Amino acid sequence: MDSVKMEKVIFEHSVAGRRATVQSPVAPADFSDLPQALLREDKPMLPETSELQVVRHYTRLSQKNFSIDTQFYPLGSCTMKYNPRACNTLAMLPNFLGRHPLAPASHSQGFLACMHDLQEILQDVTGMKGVSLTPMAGAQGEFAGVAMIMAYHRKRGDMERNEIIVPDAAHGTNPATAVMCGCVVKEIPTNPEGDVDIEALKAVVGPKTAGIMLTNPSTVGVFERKIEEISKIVHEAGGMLYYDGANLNAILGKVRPGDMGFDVIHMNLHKTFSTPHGGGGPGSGAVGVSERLLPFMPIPHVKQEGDSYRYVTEAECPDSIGRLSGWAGNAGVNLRAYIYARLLGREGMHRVAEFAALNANYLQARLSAEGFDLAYPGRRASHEFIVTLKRQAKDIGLTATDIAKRLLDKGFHAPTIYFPLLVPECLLIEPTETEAKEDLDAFVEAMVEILREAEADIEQAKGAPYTQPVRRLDDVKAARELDVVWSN
Amino acid sequence: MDSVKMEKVIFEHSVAGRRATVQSPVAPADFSDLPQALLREDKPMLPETSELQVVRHYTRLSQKNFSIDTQFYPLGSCTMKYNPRACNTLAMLPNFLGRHPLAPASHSQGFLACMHDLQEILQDVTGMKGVSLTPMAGAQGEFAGVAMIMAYHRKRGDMERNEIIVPDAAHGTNPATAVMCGCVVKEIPTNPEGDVDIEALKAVVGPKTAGIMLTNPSTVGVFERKIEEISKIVHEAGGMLYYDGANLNAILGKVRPGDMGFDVIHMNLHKTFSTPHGGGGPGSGAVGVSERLLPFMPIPHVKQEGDSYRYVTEAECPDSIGRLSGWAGNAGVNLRAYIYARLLGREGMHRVAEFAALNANYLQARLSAEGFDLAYPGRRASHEFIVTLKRQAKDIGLTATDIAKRLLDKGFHAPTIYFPLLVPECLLIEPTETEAKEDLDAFVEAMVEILREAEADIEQAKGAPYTQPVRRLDDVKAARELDVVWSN
Amino acid sequence: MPFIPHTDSEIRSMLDTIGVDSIEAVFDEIPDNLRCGKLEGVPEGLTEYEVTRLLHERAADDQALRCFAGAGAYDHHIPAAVWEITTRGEYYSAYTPYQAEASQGTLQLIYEYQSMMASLTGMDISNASLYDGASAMAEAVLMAVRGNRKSKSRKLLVAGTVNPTYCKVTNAIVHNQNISWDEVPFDNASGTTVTAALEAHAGEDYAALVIQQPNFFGSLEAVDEMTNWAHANGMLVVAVVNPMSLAALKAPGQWGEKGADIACGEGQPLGVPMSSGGPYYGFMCCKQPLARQMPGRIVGRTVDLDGNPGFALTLQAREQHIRRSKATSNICTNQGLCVTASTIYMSLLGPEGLARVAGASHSNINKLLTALDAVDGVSLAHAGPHFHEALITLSKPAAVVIEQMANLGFLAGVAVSDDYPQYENALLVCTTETKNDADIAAYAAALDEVLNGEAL
Amino acid sequence: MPFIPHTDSEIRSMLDTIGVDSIEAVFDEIPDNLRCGKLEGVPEGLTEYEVTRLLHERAADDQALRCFAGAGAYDHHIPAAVWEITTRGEYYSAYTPYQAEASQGTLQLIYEYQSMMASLTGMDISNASLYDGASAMAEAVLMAVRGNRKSKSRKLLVAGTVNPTYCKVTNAIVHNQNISWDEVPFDNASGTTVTAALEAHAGEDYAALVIQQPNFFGSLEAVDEMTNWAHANGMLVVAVVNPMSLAALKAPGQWGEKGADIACGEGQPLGVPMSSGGPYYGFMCCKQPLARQMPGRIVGRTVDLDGNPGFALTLQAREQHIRRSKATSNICTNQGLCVTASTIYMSLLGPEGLARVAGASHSNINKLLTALDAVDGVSLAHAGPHFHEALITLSKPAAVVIEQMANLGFLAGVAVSDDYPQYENALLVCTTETKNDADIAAYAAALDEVLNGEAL
Ligand SMILES: Cc1ncc(COP(=O)(O)O)c(C=O)c1O
Ligand SMILES: Cc1ncc(COP(=O)(O)O)c(C=O)c1O
Repeated sequence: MDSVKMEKVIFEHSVAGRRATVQSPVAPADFSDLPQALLREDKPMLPETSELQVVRHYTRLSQKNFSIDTQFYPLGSCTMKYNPRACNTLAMLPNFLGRHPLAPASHSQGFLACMHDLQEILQDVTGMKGVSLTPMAGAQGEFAGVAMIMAYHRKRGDMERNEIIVPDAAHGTNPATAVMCGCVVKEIPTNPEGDVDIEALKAVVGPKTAGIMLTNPSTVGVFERKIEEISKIVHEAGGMLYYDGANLNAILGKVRPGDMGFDVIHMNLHKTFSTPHGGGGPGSGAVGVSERLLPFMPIPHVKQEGDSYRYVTEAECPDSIGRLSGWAGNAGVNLRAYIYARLLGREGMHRVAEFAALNANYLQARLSAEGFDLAYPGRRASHEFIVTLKRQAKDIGLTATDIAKRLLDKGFHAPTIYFPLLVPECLLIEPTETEAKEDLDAFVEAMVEILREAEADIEQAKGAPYTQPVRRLDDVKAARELDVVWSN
Repeated sequence: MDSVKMEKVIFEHSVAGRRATVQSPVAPADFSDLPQALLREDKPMLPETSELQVVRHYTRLSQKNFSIDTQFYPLGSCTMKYNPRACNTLAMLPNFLGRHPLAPASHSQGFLACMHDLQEILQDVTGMKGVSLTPMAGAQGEFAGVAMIMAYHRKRGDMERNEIIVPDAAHGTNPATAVMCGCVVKEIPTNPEGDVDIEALKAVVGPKTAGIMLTNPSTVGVFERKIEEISKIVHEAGGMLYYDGANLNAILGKVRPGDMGFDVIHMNLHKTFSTPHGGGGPGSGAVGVSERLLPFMPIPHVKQEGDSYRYVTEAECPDSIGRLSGWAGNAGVNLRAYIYARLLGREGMHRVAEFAALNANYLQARLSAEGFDLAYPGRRASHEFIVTLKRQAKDIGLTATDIAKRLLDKGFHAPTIYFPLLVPECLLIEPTETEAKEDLDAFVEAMVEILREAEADIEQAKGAPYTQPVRRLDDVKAARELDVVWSN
Repeated sequence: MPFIPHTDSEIRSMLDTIGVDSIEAVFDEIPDNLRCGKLEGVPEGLTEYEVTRLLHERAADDQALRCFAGAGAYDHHIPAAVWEITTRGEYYSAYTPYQAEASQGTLQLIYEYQSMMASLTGMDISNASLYDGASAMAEAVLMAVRGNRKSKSRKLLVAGTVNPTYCKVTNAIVHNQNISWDEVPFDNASGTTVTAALEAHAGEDYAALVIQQPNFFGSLEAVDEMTNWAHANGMLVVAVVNPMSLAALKAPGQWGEKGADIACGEGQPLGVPMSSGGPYYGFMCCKQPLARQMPGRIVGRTVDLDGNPGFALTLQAREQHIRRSKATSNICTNQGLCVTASTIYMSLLGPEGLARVAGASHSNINKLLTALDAVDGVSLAHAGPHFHEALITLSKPAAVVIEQMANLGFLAGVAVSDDYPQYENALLVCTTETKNDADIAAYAAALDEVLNGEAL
Repeated sequence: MPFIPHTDSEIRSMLDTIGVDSIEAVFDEIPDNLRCGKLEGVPEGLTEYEVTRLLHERAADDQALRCFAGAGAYDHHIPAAVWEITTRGEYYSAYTPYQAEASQGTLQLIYEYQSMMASLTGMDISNASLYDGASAMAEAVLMAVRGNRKSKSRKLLVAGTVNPTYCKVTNAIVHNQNISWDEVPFDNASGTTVTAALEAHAGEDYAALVIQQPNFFGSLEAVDEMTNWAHANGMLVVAVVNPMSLAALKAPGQWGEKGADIACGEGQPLGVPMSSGGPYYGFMCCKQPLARQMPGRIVGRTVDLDGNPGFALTLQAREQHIRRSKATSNICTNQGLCVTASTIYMSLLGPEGLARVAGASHSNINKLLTALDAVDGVSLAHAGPHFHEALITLSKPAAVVIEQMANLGFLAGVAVSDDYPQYENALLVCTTETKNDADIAAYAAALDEVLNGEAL
């Protein structure tokens, strides 16, 4: 009885010889002046479709996504808040889109002014001394940060420090980044209250310690209360503190990483500064540094001279860790972040963390009252918190995956599941400050409903989802019988 | 098991005191200098919502629509073809959107040049001598046309002519327009082959005949073969021929209304020139006129003088029927039509009718072969054609409504049903030139499926649709227990 | 072939199915002598890139002016979300919601729109839009003539302060049905209608009195008195209003003792760009007893087969596709997409936001008039209060001033002498919330330069 | 409160539920001495209208130049449909498709993208994107070092004609892992790599040879010979390619006898605006044996509980969120939205459209070089053939020419002397299909004026 939910693959709409003629030059291509041996013989498998078919296909496909614009999306660690539409509209003004990255500064003052102002704003909200907007996502920001730490040690002639300390709760990008920077990862445990295990930290620091990567609040959703002590321990051992800014939304305007003792920080502008996540990216992983690391910042960054702006040159930054992108990072994303920052302004910055925390603590209190187990019950939630289904999994077989899939049926995107790995059957829930109380309440209601349903009949949860374009997918088959490219 | 299909009414998201603060000035309003008695006391019932709530609500609502961008939409008489996205993007360039209608011509040459060029193009494709872009939809174009006919007669001192002849198959706007122009409607029948009944026409023309309103091809989807004879009869009686251009798509580049003897024509630019229908409008009903009617055209229209363009003034057009809109009609719609016309160009214009007719005749042939009854079996389809379910309604109770609703379940918008009224249980089917063969074939398949299903179990069709946000709606209750305004 | 998906082999197979051997053959019912030629007046087709470039060039020719003109089209800020959502394919490329089940998005939105407009105007019912403000007034006049059971008259009274263009459009439309009006002269000092002018018509048979609030000059009419007077004299009251102003001003439904009977006007101020004058939309609301006289579409809430709520077009028996020559109007296609934008706009603004926009527009006109007070050669035609427009008289011809101000980057206002010969060198100026103090100062300085400067 | 929906009474009720009496209280785990001050460096908030105006002003400051620069960022036409669809909320505001069932739109689109890229490059597998072309080359280098089973070397050979910025970025990233390379000098006459230069390294242990086609100068490398040579010497071949050129040029998968092993590059030419350099996206494709060495996300087709086809992220065991320190890369967020645009772009263009865009870009460089031939003070640095870029040497310093050309409305090209001191007064110029004959003539005239004119 159902309408066809399946959308053909675009190649199934393809018919040889069909095309959207207005989209390419009238003249057929002529490459006869090029050496025959260098030319392509086969026709690449691109769809041969009409413009209407393409518009229809991708419009219909889009409707198969959950998104912030259509659903509550409490995906922990991802800060899925409202992406103001003005940021998109304005970043797409023709002159911004049409600017070649190498257009001379004399004809680019508008764009450069925006980037400069954004650097200043980010510097202030993080308490750092310099900012480079170059890294293209959080992980590249981490890379820049650790690379700067290493460059600093090396510049001082300290060739031995190559250990990066990472809590076991850390995001996977942290250890992966350390390795990309040629470091050795030293993992330390998280204590039952969610804080870093100080004794373990003390045991691991030493003359090989290059630095520690932390996020505060941590990925378990609580504020690291002993941050000053940690800072002291690491600094005294000669290491540096790296701040993974993925959780900056939790503290924006409340406490600044620079003031906590961090030497370097990356920000996920696609989280805290509300640029869209675009179904996977692009993001922007701007880095901020303390005085000591200023010379090492990745290039380019914008400098103001009198009334005008320009990129600093390579020659001016001999100690820079260099370039991380072909040009200057994800300029269009940074533009969106800038617009967002100007809309919020000073007062708005303070409110971000306040209402993110209010929403998280409210949701935590309500879910806890409804009988869900908190992973860190005695603690304040930051902008997010963890519910563990360990008990339900054991008692009735209800797993984090089950609840996640069933939530889709109720019209909610699922929280992050199975991260951080140390908490069993965990749901990392981050409502963000832009959601209304009524939507939080509706989410609680859905969670309770799912639990009641599962208590009555676990099979219903196991079979979920039922209302999506597909039922639960076979991941194992996907990996074993690899089908990653269409073939007719 | 289903996700909540119902979308609350926006007022249900409203909470007193909530608002999207960036969208209005920071300062609270102060009207204390205005007389208290003239001020509002109550707060208007507008939603008090956040920006995210509004974006989410209206994004979700949009997904409840069928549209060309998402479905095949063979709605007869409506020409639901692809609306090129470039037309929208370009018509929304900031300078076009920001132009006040009374900006001086000296600073408006770009816009005025577009309107002038569009007038010229429309003049050529219709074979008329002048075009005014002022009417805001087809019906207003009809109004302009009939008003010009009347003005012409009156100007000649012919005060008696007040009858407008309209075939019974005509669109409802035709007789309604005639009445709005102070005329009396004389309806004439359509013969069994779909042509005007010439004898009936002869019987009705006379000294009171102001004119006749025709569309050719007519609303039954066939070309009026005796058009020259009709023209002669009406003209000899002193009447004028009005062409309802809603069906212009069928003949664009093949035959021109001016050459068929029409004195005045309106075009539905939102059909033939592919401007979007926007869920009900806006359209544009540009009118074209013959030499005789030039002095009577509605104002304003654009005139070229040397290298520059300006609107003609009222003083220059003493015989004009006047203004039909506050400014110059639906300028932004006309801009879209202009862009479309430039994309098509001369050759493209010719192809519109060719492929619209190819698609319609193909679909007609296939449906007929599958056992559907054509209303005018011996005839060529124009850009559309009629299937009648008279036999199926009698034999198994399957009505035009049933098939329409069941088509929705199959992922197709329904054809126009019960119009024109003279054909029982009719489906007026217009595929348009922008649909691919495979989609026409899929439509045939769905039609056949529905027929087979209904033969097996008519209740299934009667209960349709099943897959839409709502089941079949109670129209009678809607009209009887009028609920047209939300109240808490 | 732009926008045509057919390949050669598909064309051949389709022709085979039809049973003809060329596309031309399907046109064989058209007499040969009528077949048209090459369309030499249509230029060759362009690629999308070429058109893009052409239109960018054309747009660049229309130099953006800082807009101090109103007169029915207003330069308000439109939140980015409004048109980003409005132009989604599902709204943009849908037809009129005849198949209700597949059009719940548009239908629910219109229902919400009707609810907002009815509340803003203080009326019982709203339709789903008419073409624009001017033609909405024409429809209101026709409706009033139809709907006034107490009067047989085909005449109306129209305040002389109603937008003259609206009057022209109304005349172009209604004179065909032998409907006409007498104009009520306004008071030159206040720019408003005074009761004495009305009293001159006491006891005469008119179908309705048409009042604009704020009036064309931006001044405020004594709507309570006028409404009561009209009702006392057996007339209906047609209110032509700026919906933005209704965030602040008394709703027509509350005018006088019984309220106006019909409210209509231009929806453009609510989220629709100025865009050279269109597409805008006309709104129309009325009191319950007139509901079945309303032109245009109306959406109602009903239930489906399962008893769930849903939305559908209703009261269609008023419309041309059902009632044909007896319909309330010939309107069919309306201005749905603009209504979509407006509904989103009103939702984003809410009652407080709309009031602030109105408030800033209003306080800016006071600031502008204060600034202009210091400019030689400028004087104010009418004493206040003004809503957000005012007529100023100048020491130079308005047309010259407009041209020179344009060269300085300003759209200075609207000349009114064609319609009001008594105001020869006058400009109707307007401010909205999009003007800040610096803009106002710059405007005053530019006008000073134009009127009093040495070399221009 | 921008973007915050809470009303006072809601805040109070939420605090009650939490059991605190102020929002401040939920921050009580943060040591007092760390609490931050006023953020004086952040300006006051603006309304959307104010920001709109500010950004329009800023955009107007960036005067649009007719672009004859390339060097990795190309000025192609982007169909309007591309970004109208890409910025639909459902694509724009979704996260990475971790919940596959609620992300089939994005997932299927990526699968389609992978299929298109694999075919364009002649490879077996594509990932779902990397950050940009430059960093994709870095990832390719890391992957080659990991993936070359025959070599233990942490050294590579890189052709001297590879984009120097890509080399810098690659170095910034890979040197941390003690990976380095030797540069293969190019031939000054042809601007390409000659076999003799490679032969100098025969028998040495390198993990891979990196070849760019068309190379940085727009010239075409003898990729078959180079690939065969590298394979014969135990190296993998990393192809850095412009995907637009692959509509015409031999796919890396077909280079030489066995084909390149990894193809990567900048996706920007396929529907992504120049936008000051980003966001763009890096693409990466490889042969099957290297699949599990690939960094980044990959989407696979699988089935659901009912046996219906569906899409999900796959091979996640390569990625940081599963493998942590042993992952193939630290990349997490990629450039999904640009991939969305590119997929729509490639679908709209199709094989023939893409070939025509490439063809017009190519024929325009020939036209430009012919036009410049007539300009005194301009000479061509390298004999052809050129794809759509070429290096010209000038009679004046490049920086001066660029500035003066900009004042005439042209982005004249890119100076290369920082990276190639031997080309002191040289400009790398580029043409795409967006330049017509008049543009080319105007460019030549402007350059003539700048180089040979009297007064500038
Ligand atoms: C805690 C944490 N750190 C780092 C990252 C990596 O950021 P990105 O995905 O932008 O590379 C993420 C994002 O998923 C994160 O949640
Ligand atoms: C045959 C015919 N005539 C006239 C019209 C009226 O046009 P519009 O809806 O633009 O007023 C239509 C449109 O529905 C039509 O199909």
